[in-house]
This record gives sequence, structure tokens and C-alpha cells, in this order.
Amino acid sequence: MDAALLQGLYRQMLLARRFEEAAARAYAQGKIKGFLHLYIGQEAVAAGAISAAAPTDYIVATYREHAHYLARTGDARGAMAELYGKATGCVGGRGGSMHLFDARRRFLGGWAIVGGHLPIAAGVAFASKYRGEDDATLCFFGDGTANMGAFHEGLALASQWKLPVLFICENNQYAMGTPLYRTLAVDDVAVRARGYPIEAEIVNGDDVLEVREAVRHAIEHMRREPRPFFLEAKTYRFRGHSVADPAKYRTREEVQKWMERDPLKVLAERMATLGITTDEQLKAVDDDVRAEVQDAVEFAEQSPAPAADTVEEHVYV
Amino acid sequence: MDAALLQGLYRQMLLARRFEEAAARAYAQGKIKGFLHLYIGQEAVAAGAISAAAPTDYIVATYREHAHYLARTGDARGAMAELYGKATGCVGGRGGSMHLFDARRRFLGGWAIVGGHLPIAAGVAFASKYRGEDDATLCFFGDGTANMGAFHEGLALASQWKLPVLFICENNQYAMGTPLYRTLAVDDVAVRARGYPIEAEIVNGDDVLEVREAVRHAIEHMRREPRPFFLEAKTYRFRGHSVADPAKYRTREEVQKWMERDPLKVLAERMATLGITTDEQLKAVDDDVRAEVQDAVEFAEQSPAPAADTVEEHVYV
Amino acid sequence: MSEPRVITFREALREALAEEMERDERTFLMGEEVGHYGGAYKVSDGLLARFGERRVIDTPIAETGFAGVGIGAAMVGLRPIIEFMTWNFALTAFDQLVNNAAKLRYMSNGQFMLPIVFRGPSGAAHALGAQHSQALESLFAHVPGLKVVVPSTPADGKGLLKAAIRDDDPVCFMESEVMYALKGPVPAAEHLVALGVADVKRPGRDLTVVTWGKMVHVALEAAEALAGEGIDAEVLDLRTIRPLDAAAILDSVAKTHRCLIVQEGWPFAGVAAEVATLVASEAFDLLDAPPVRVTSLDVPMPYAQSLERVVLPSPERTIAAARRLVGHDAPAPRAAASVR
Amino acid sequence: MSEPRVITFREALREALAEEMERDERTFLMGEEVGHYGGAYKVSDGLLARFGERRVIDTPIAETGFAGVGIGAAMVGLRPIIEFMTWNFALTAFDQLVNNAAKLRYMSNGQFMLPIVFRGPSGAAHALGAQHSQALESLFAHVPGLKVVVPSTPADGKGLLKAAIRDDDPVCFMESEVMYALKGPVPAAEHLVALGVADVKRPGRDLTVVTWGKMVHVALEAAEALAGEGIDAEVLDLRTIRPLDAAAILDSVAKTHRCLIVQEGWPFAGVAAEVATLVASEAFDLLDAPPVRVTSLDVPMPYAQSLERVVLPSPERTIAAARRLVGHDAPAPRAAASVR
Ligand SMILES: Cc1ncc(C[n+]2csc(CCOP(=O)(O)OP(=O)(O)O)c2C)c(N)n1
Ligand SMILES: Cc1ncc(C[n+]2csc(CCOP(=O)(O)OP(=O)(O)O)c2C)c(N)n1
Ligand SMILES: [Mg+2]
Ligand SMILES: [Mg+2]
Repeated sequence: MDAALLQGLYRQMLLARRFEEAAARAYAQGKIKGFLHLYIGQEAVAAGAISAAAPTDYIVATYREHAHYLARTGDARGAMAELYGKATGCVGGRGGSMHLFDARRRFLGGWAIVGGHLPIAAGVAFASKYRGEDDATLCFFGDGTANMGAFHEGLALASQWKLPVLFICENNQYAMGTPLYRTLAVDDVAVRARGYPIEAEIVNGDDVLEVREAVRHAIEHMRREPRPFFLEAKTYRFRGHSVADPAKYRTREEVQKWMERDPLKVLAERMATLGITTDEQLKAVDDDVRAEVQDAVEFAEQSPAPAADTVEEHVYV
Repeated sequence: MDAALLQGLYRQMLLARRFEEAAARAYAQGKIKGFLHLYIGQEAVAAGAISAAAPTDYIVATYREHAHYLARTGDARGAMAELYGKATGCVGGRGGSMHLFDARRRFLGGWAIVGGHLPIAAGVAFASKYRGEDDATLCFFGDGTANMGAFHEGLALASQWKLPVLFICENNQYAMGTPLYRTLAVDDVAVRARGYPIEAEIVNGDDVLEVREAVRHAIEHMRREPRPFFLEAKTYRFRGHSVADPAKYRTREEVQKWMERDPLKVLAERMATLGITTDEQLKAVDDDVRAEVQDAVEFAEQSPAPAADTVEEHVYV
Repeated sequence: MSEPRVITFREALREALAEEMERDERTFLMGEEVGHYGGAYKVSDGLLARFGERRVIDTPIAETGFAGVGIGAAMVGLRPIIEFMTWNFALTAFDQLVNNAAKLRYMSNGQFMLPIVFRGPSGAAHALGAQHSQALESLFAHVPGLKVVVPSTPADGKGLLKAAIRDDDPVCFMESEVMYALKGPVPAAEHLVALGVADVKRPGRDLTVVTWGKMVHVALEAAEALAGEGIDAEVLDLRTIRPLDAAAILDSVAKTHRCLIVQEGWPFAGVAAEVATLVASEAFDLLDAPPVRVTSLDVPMPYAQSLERVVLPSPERTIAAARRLVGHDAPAPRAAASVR
Repeated sequence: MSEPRVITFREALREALAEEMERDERTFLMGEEVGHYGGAYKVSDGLLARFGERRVIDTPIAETGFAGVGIGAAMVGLRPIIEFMTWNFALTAFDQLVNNAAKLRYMSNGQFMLPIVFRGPSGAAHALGAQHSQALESLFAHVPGLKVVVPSTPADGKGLLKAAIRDDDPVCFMESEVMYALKGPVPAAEHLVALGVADVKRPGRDLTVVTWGKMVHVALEAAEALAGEGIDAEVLDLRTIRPLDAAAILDSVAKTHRCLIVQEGWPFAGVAAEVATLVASEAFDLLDAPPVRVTSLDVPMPYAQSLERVVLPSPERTIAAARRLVGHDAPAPRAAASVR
């Protein structure tokens, strides 16, 4: 077991956690506006999956994409400044929390209409295949997305055309206030994939290594022979749907139960058992990550807002 | 085996066949305009299914719905006059071939955007359940519809809410010029239904009794306990997608092979073997049906076109 | 009994829903989070407890699906109220509204009525970005067969929603996130506001400001400021976009001879252009100046407040346009997009 | 070499597709029946044989799916041409065009270009009924981020389609079933028509008829008849709806002082209203009469020819409106719907 790998994943997940905790504070202070969807509790999915991909593989995500953006770009400053709506944000303050992009690093959003980005991800994979390139496309979405027509059409075309896209369903058990069982008559979203048919696997989304392994294996296949895969990662969001949501629809017991599976806790314990970390080291990583986040916050706070006279730029080329 | 039943089904199918042959002639003479989608070769599906339903069960169909309309309403005059675009048509000439309706007889269209009517049919079933009525809704659509988002959402909601709707996929092997294998990566459309999950059955769509039996069985269940069913009827259209389509995409051999399964031929032979019909009797039925169709044609030809000054009526109540 | 109480826009809409569901058992509410959660914006809070799961139905995320279910249910005599969490998401069900709901009555030769209301918030809130900030009434109002209602006050919200629910045609009812907490007097007794009837929210002599929905408040604020300068603006609230109360617009313009239209949405081929065209063609000889539009800039909505602020119509832009219009000294303003 | 041959609109579009696919390997054609069947209306006939299945791709019936696939492919540098069998069906993909394609460039702060063309026939053919006869350019033109092109001749069809394919923004390219067989001269040599530039199809002094697409031919026929009565109409073909060539419209109206707009689609908040508003606000003092619209009646399209005929704008209705406009004796015509 590669110590550096585990330590890297731990740091990645912790960065996402601390970044969002800071964002939540800034939101409470009215410094961040609009919708803010936190990924806290789900960090193992983005970290594990994106760590298994090459930097040249494409990432397509939802409005709950801070961790994915950080995992791919490492750009805490650009992300925080974007949440602050500053000109130095990764999309100049035009996108906001739900619409992060980094074309150069192949991070393709940041989409906020449920399901709409699945066909788009299939299209990115289509382009790779069209060009004879072996890049894979990772498409993240939630459990609540499984009933959207765009989900169906995206999977159907990916299957029909054997497109190298990995659909990663982040099953955090809820779509806003709606528990999955109230909107899905089957137990696993993965069951749906089989009807296309797309090879599907279910993993413990709170185990970063299990996620990473499954994604590595899928990408390996996709590179050899283009075709879609479907991964369902069972996880849980510790916070509300967005910071505005008190999440009263869940019992304290339920949340407690899942918090015992906190992916950071799980990984820290594993690293301890493996003897590749100590409390001091974990503390050091935390200090380091907090410093990085603090730097991003200061950068965001000191950055200028986009100038009003640029408002009509970038509607068209 | 009930002789009257078979004879009735035979007459029903033959009426649809002769009706459409007459419509095709009228189209060739420029008396019918627009799109004309013939059902010739598929008659056993509509006849078998609708004969198994009560007159109070709802029918929702596509633009290829002449046979369904006739099976439910028996109104050859209203249908032919509608194809002619006459004021005496079943929808006053406003709808045309693709949009036949008869509210009183619970024939709810006649829809021409692929997939769009599946959620509508689910909604009709929703209303029955809401009112505590045990009527079933039969929803007909083609194989090419299986990749539409509306198909997915219609099935998902019907399953989630246990709505008494019977989805009947008329798998005639083609969507316009596209053979099913080029758009469906699984062998049977029915496979898709299982992902919702909806109980699905596959029948020989050219055997009117097999269709009838499957629908009877499904409706029986639905009345006892509301829930959706899915039926895939394998059949074939002998003509082009619409009368404008030469259907060059199919080999003569393929068409020949299927024509041996002509549902009318199959049923006539069965009736003969059962000794419940003779060539003379079949001839007599044909004469009778031709007369009915001829009457409808004359009715249509002699009917007036809708008056121009009514054009703004019925946009709103 | 019937003296008005002051309640919020949200409460007024909830009363309309409750009263109509009480009144007609065929009416039900369906949408994402409308039940157990009480509505993403709490409009339907408490209705599940009151009416039960049969009539307050939480849906999966499947707008095409549940919009279609509503249409089917309405075809056979129910009176569905379909909530879109926001109208932005209704674009995934656009086919159901435009190709099916708007067409059914006509293509069935009047055999079917389609008593269905599609409702939810439309337009910008604060910093919700390009996909969540669209004012979409112009798209739906373009389509014959649909009716479009955009209320501006709690009282109108209640009265118009009740009228929409009782209407036998499909109605697109567009609310506003930022107005849900707005307070105003609402009659406690039965209160209905007929569709298709505009309302003078502020009488005036010097110019007519035609507007609707959230923009009514922008117009009223501008009118107050203009009054200080001796410019007396009449604020005409359309309330219903389709059918349009053309007579009310023309009557007002016949009095003021000047017409300013304030619309939240994009300028190109919007409702404001329809109103401007109506005025220009029907009241041409009565106009002392060309009709002027104040609308959002012709851009997707940016997230940053520094940008969003300049995109949306403001009292300032409205005041500036009104001054030009009344003065009619400055050159006639260029297309709406550049009216700042 | 470059002297024009007379070919059909269909052939002209096919040439544009073939030339651009020849020229740029990143360009591909995707849609229902575009390959093996040669296109539902045979526009792409022969392209599969020429370019192979890699670049001429038959799709399942899944407009949201393949429109989205096109958007994704364009995001990473391909230049897709997505055919909608007709634009009526594009309404099932409306979310992809309006919420995604139109927004991407802006919300990514210009990081992405979206060089994609969505094309197919729009508008009424003959007796296709309410769901298959819609002229939808006004819906798409309302949305910033999209470009909208509606050609009227084989030469423009070729030149505009080539320009649209080379354009780096999403373009909605709207053809017409009834024009595919229309013949006209088309340069054999490289032929490009810039987006955003209107074209005077017939010069005239007495009034300006602003129109586009199929209606250009209605306007030209009307103009011929009017010439017989001594009314000299200028027919201005917009060609591109968005961006709109406002200068060309205003220049023509500055000359004629009268503006008639002929639009196939529904009147309410359509492109015709935008043009009328532009003229009324920018050329108010130059107008001798209010701008007038001739559009389809405000109804879903009926199937019966006896009704369809009165719904669509005709040379007769155009002539009648032009006479009233020039005479300006009769009362200014009421809203477009009632201009018969
Ligand atoms: C088409 C559409 N409908 C509704 C919404 C509002 N909405 C935003 S997120 C969300 C819940 C999505 O749940 P899920 O897919 O499980 O993702 P999660 O938020 O749990 O990560 C909803 C209903 C939307 N953005 N798009
Ligand atoms: C959304 C949509 N896309 C495309 C079309 C054009 N179209 C009409 S019928 C048809 C083929 C449908 O095939 P299938 O579902 O198998 O039914 P069939 O015609 O074989 O009975 C197509 C593509 C349409 N009407 N609606
Ligand atoms: Mg979820
Ligand atoms: Mg078929």
C-alpha cells in the first residue's frame, strides 16, 4: 500500500472539506451569495475518482462540484474567488459556485440543470472517440437524476455508440428533501444502467480507495476499448442540500450513523492502522490545508469585483 | 374457441386494412394531404389489444392510429372525413390523420411528437387511480420511441406511483428508415421496462389472439391492483413509414418473410382449420367491409370543408 | 370579515391553493418537494398535512414526466396544479407545454378542455447565475393556446391564482423568489381577479409605464422619484400577459401620449416589443414620442452582483428612460438593451 | 467556373455541408435519418457514401441526447452540425439549446467557444397539423447566446450555412420543407454570406417590406402585384434574425417612411414585433404611418387546407396591408392576427 498515495488522497479530501467549511462561513457573513451546495461527507467520491484519472481525462460535474474542481485543478484561489463573485474567479465571477470551469485542465463544469450534462459528457467522449484519442470522460451526477429524460438519452447514446464515458452516480440518498426510495422503485440506481446495457458497479462511496480502484479499472477498459461504464457510489451529504436547507427531513440518528462513515475518518483510521500516519502528521496536514484555504479566502476578499462595463463581453465570440 | 370472437376480430382487422388501402388511394389522388402513416401489417396489435379492453378503458396512441381509432369507435366516416380535412371529420378537419380524438369514447389521440404521449397516458391512469376508478389506460407507441426522455419519465412515474397504464410497444422493427438494432443496444425493448421496474411481456404481434390474451391478463391485474404493465408486440409494417416513403431500406426478401405472417392471413387460416369460416364467408366479410369503407369515402368526399371563419374557434375555451 | 389582512405573497398563494383545493376535489398539487418539504420556497407548506398524499404529490425530478401526467389528468377532468421548482427547469418540459398542452383543445376541435395550471417562480433572484435567473414569460406568451399570468402583489397573487385554477385553459403562472416574502393587504373573503384585466397601480398624467410582476415595484419606485421632479407617471400592471389587456394599455396611452415598458426579461422579441408594437400601431397618432423599453441587458445572467445589478432593470434606468421620454429632447433611446 | 448554376435549395444546402466537411475534418453531421436514409428531406443524400459513418451519424430518436452530444463535442473542439428532422421536435431539446448552448460561453467567461449548428426545416409545409407546422424562430431569437439564421434562396442557403458552420457560436439554422425544391442560381465557386447582413431582394420607394425565409417569396409576389397598382415596395430579406441587421432596416425605412413586416410565425412577441419596435423607436419621426405586421393568425395550425390557407400570411393579405399602409386612409390595422 503506497503511503504517499493515501496521504495525498487524505490531503485532497481534507482540502475540499476545509474549503467548503470556509465557504459556508463566508456565506453566513454574506460574502458569498446565491446557492451554495456543499459536498461535505462525499469527498471520497471526487477524490478517489479523479485521482484515478489522467490529467487529460475530462471531468463533467454538477452544481455540487467544488471538490471535483479542486481535485482536478488544485486551484483553491480561483474557486474561492469565483464563489465570492470576483474578477479573479476561475470564470471571472460570471459563473458562481454552480458553474466552475477550467478549459485548460479539462474541467468542463459546473452544470445546474439536473441531468442536462449527461448527454454533454457523452458528447465529450464522442469527440475523443472521433479523434481516436483514448481520453476518458468522467461524468458526476446525483441519485435524483436517474428519472430525468436527459439521463436516459445520455446513457442510451453512450451505450449505442460505445462512448468512453464513465457515469458516476453520487448516491447521497437524497435529492433535496426527497429520500431516494420515494422516487426510485428499484433499490439501486445502477439497476437502471443495465437496461441500455451499460456495465454497472456499486461501491462504498465513503471508501476513497474502493472508489479509486473501481474508476481505475473502468478507465483501463475504456482506454483499451471505448465503451461507457456506470458507477454508483453510496455516500451521504452531512449538510443540507444547499446552505439554505436545514435538512429537517433526516433524523439525527440517520446522520449520526453516516457520520461514522465519514470518509476522512475512515481513511485516517486506515492510515493509522497501516502505520503510515500519526496524529501529529494529520494535524500538520490540517494546518497546511487550513493555510491554503485561508490564503484562498484572503485572495478572494482582496480581489476586485468584475467591472460593470465588461457585462456584455463573452455572450458571443 | 369462440367463433364469433374470431370473426369479429377478423372483420375489425380487415376494416382497418381496407380503410387504409382506400386512404392510400385517396392520397394518391391528392384528396388527402399531409402525412399519412399506414398501419397495414400491424392490425393484430390494435385489434387484439382494444378488443381486450372495456369501452371505458382509455386509449392513447400515436400518429399511426387509424386502426386504433376504428377499433375503439367503429367510426369509419368520421375518420375518413378527418383524413380528407372535412368539417364532418372526427375533429372537424382541425386534426388530420395524426390527431384523431373521440372524447366520448375515451379515444385520447392521435399524438405526433415521439414519446410525448407516454407521460400523458400515465396522467390519464393517474386520474383513474385518483378517482378510485378501475379503468385502465392503453398507451401505444413504436420501437423507435424507447430512447426518448419522455418514454423514460413516463415509465418511471407510472412505476413509482403504480399507475394502471399498459404500455404497448408496437415493435415493427423500424423507426422510419432505421432498423431497431441501430438504435437499441439490447434485443428487446421490453428489457428497458424492467429497470423501472415494470413487468414486461413479449408477444407475437401478428397473432391477434396472443395479443388479446396478454392484454386481457394485464388489464385483469390492473383492475385488481393498479400498476403499470409493459407489452412488446413484435410485428412489421408492410408499407413505408408514411405513404411518401418508398421504404428502400428493406430487402424484398425481408418484407416477403414478414408478409407470410400477415395477421389477416394467419387468422383466416386458423379460422379455416377450426372450421369456423369458409372462403365464401371471408369473401362476404370483405364485401361488407369494402362497402363500409366505400360509404366512408363517399361521406368524406361529399362533406364540406370547414368554414374559414371558424379558424379562430377552439384555441381557448 | 372581508377587511384585508396584511400577509406575504407566499401566504397569499398558499391561501389560493388551499381554498381552491378545498372547493374542488378535482384539484391537486404536484411537483418537486411540494409535499413533505413544504415546497422549495415554502409556498405549499402545510398543504400535505391538510390534504394528504393523494392531493399533494411529491414528484421525482422529471419535469417532462409530471407535466405530461398533469396534461393527461386534465384531459379526463381533473384540475391539476403543477409546480415547477422554477420556470428555468420547465424548459426541460417545453415540448409538453408547447406541443401538447397548447395544441390539444384546438386539434381536438374543442372536444377537450385542459384546466391545468403550471406555476413556480420565474426571473432572477440574487446571484443564481445564468441557468437559474431567467424571466421566461415571453417564450410562453408567444404560443397560442397557453395563457400567461405574472402577478405583482399578494392580493393579485391570490386572486389571479384562484382564477387560473378555475380557468379551463392551460395557464402558465409565474411567481418570483424575491417576492415571496413581500407583504400586502389581501382580502380575507373570497377574492378573485379575472385573467386578462390589467390594473393601474399608480395613476398619472405624463407617461404610461406598462409593466408586470416584480418590475411593477421597480416602476413604482421610479414613479415616486419622478413625482419629485414633477413627472407624473401612470404605472399599469398587466397582471396577465396572455390574453393581453390591449384596451387598458391604449386607454392609458391615449391619456399620457407616452409609453415606457419595463420588462425583466431579455429585449429581443419579448413581451415589451409586443406592447411597444401595439402602442405604435394602434395609438401612433396619439404618441408624442416613440415607445421605449427598459429590459434586462441582452446577456445571460452573470453571477457576480456587480454585473447582475447592471443587467436587471432598475429604478435608475427607468427614471432615466422616463426623463428622456418626457423631455423627448435627447435622441430617441437605442434598442432596449442599451437603455441603462 | 464561378458563373452560377441553377440548383435547388436542397442541393445548395448539401453543397454547403459537403464543402465544409471537406474543408474541415472536425465537422460532422448528426441527426435522425441523415445517413443511410439520406435525410428525411434528402438534404444529406449521398453524404454518408462520401464521408462515411464516422462523420455522417444516424441517431436514435433522442433530441435532448444528440443535441447534448453535439454541445459536448463542440466544447472540446469539434464543429458539429446537428440536424433536427424538423424544428418542432427540437422543442424536446429546448433545455439543451437555451440552458446549455446559449449559456456556456458566458458562464465560462469566454473559456469555451461553441461552434455548433442546429439545422432543419421550420414552419408550415402543407396540412401537417398543429404539432408539425410551427415557425419557431422567435422563440430561439429571444435568447442571447444563440444566433438564428433563416435563408430564403438557394444561394443564400448555401452561403449562410457555410458561414454558420464556420461561426464559433451556436447557430439555429432554419430551413423549410416547401423550399427544398425551390430552384435558383448558386455560384459554383466558394460562396459565403456573412451572418448578420440583410439583403434587399427587391428595391422600392414606397414602403419597406421586412421579411425572411419562406415569406420573402410571399412578399416578392405581393410586391409584383403592388407594382401593377403603382405601389413600389422594397423587400428587405433579414436572412439573419439574430444578430439583427438594424441598420439595413432603418436605412430602408428612412427611404420609404413606411414599414410592413411579414412573418410566418405567431404574432405575439415575435420577431415582427421586435422589428416594429425597432422602427417605431428608432425611426419614429421618419414614419408616415405606423409599422404593420402580417403574420400567421394567433392559432395552432389546423390540418384542413381551407383553414391552413387563411392562417398563413399570403400575398393577398400582404397586398391588402400594403395598400392600407400606403393609403394610410383606412384606420391603422389592428393587431397582426386580424390583418387578413
Ligand atoms: C431539471 C431540474 N429540475 C429541478 C432542479 C432543482 N434541483 C437542483 S438540485 C436538485 C436535487 C438533485 O438531487 P441529486 O441528483 O440526488 O443530486 P444531489 O443534489 O443530491 O447531489 C433539484 C431538484 C434542477 N436544477 N433541474
Ligand atoms: C421527438 C420527435 N422526433 C422525431 C420525429 C419524427 N418521427 C415521426 S415518426 C418517427 C419514427 C418513429 O418510429 P417508431 O417509434 O418505431 O414508430 P413507428 O413509426 O414505427 O410506428 C420519427 C423519427 C417526431 N415525430 N418526434
Ligand atoms: Mg442526491
Ligand atoms: Mg417502429
